[in-house]
Amino acid sequence: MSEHTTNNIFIPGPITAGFIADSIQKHSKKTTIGGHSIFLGQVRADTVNDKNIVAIDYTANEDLALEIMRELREAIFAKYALTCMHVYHSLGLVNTGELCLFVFTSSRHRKAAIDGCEETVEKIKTTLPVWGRELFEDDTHQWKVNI
Amino acid sequence: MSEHTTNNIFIPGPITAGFIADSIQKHSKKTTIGGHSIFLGQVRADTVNDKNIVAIDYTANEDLALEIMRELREAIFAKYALTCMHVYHSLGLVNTGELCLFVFTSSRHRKAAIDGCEETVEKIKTTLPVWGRELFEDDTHQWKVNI
Amino acid sequence: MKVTIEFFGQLTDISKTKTFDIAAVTDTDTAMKKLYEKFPSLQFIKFIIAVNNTIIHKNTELNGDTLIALMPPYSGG
Amino acid sequence: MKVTIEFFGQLTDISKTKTFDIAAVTDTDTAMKKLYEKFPSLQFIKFIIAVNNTIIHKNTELNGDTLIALMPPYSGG
Repeated sequence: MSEHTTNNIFIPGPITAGFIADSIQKHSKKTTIGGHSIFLGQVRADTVNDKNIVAIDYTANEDLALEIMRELREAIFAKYALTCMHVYHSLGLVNTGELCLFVFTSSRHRKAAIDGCEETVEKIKTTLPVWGRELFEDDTHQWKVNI
Repeated sequence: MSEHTTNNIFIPGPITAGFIADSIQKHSKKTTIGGHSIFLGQVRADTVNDKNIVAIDYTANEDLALEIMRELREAIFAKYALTCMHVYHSLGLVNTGELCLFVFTSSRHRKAAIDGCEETVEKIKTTLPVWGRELFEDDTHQWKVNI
Repeated sequence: MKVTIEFFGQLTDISKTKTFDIAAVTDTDTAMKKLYEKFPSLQFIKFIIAVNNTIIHKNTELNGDTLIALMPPYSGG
Repeated sequence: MKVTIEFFGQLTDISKTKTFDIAAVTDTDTAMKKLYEKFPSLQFIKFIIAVNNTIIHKNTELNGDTLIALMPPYSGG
């Protein structure tokens, strides 16, 4: 069993700035940390065929996603000298301008945190079974495609 | 004159989690943004010859630093498709566990924000005339060296 | 033995349901054959299959109660 | 014409002062010669020079009031 336990990464609705501030504040006791890298995903108000996206409704295969996230965490800790890593992804409705993804890595020297954060974000986009249903103002929808 | 005006990047004392949360929150109206990348520098409690660092006292050649930051900002905006970029660096005392550097980039697609943030952090470390005086618990000091 | 199909993402636009129970079958190919009969439009959408939370890449034997997840390309973040 | 030297970082451990005015000189080499006479230990520390907020790499003429900044390797962040 690994020392890096997997918590539930999913939280209902948007990730708030206050939640992020609390996460940052919790690291002030960890005085071996020299650098933090944070990625935040925000829902864009894209326009498709003259219709504006107003929100994304996220669903996931939660059990499988948590299992894949556990493996991803192990791989990232094995590759980068991280002090800690936190990942949160929204489920349900997230309006445009709100945050849906929060990846937070910390390390003694900045490079591990920066590189570990970037790789984690890329892997989340491609390997986590999560889907975004993009809702338009007229109640129609399309399914988000990651590029 | 550029559209990207230079504000004073220097703030007295540590950068607080609340300040970071406010900065993030201000971007919720900018609905063309899809990703934010944030780097935070935190003061480590390093041990040197059995003495612990308890704080860093930062000073800068402020006028020159702001001029160099203005040029750096122009170069980063020319190279990466950023929506916005914010940089804050502490001056004066920052205790171990507190934050001394906050670099915040945002873009439509994540790659510009991530790469622009990383390059800005590297350039800040090497080109900004700022110095850290590392204070030990016995009131002696040494000058920080960036690696 | 119960076999439950779970639909994700745009597949739910076709299935109009989140889960669907099918009669006992002994392998995934047979399960998919039954599903295509029930939901012919599924054949037009790319997806991968997980059996009891393990992604499979070829026909797989089923034993006991089984959850078969059908997952189109991911779009998290 | 006033020439003011501004010390930064560990150079202040040697100068014991943040700024130091020197008598009018016409170029940076002459200014540095005067400074090394006053603060001999400066020669043991690596630093670069900025004249009125422009970093210089060779001897530079001075005209009018001048601020000469002596800057050891940076250690921000």
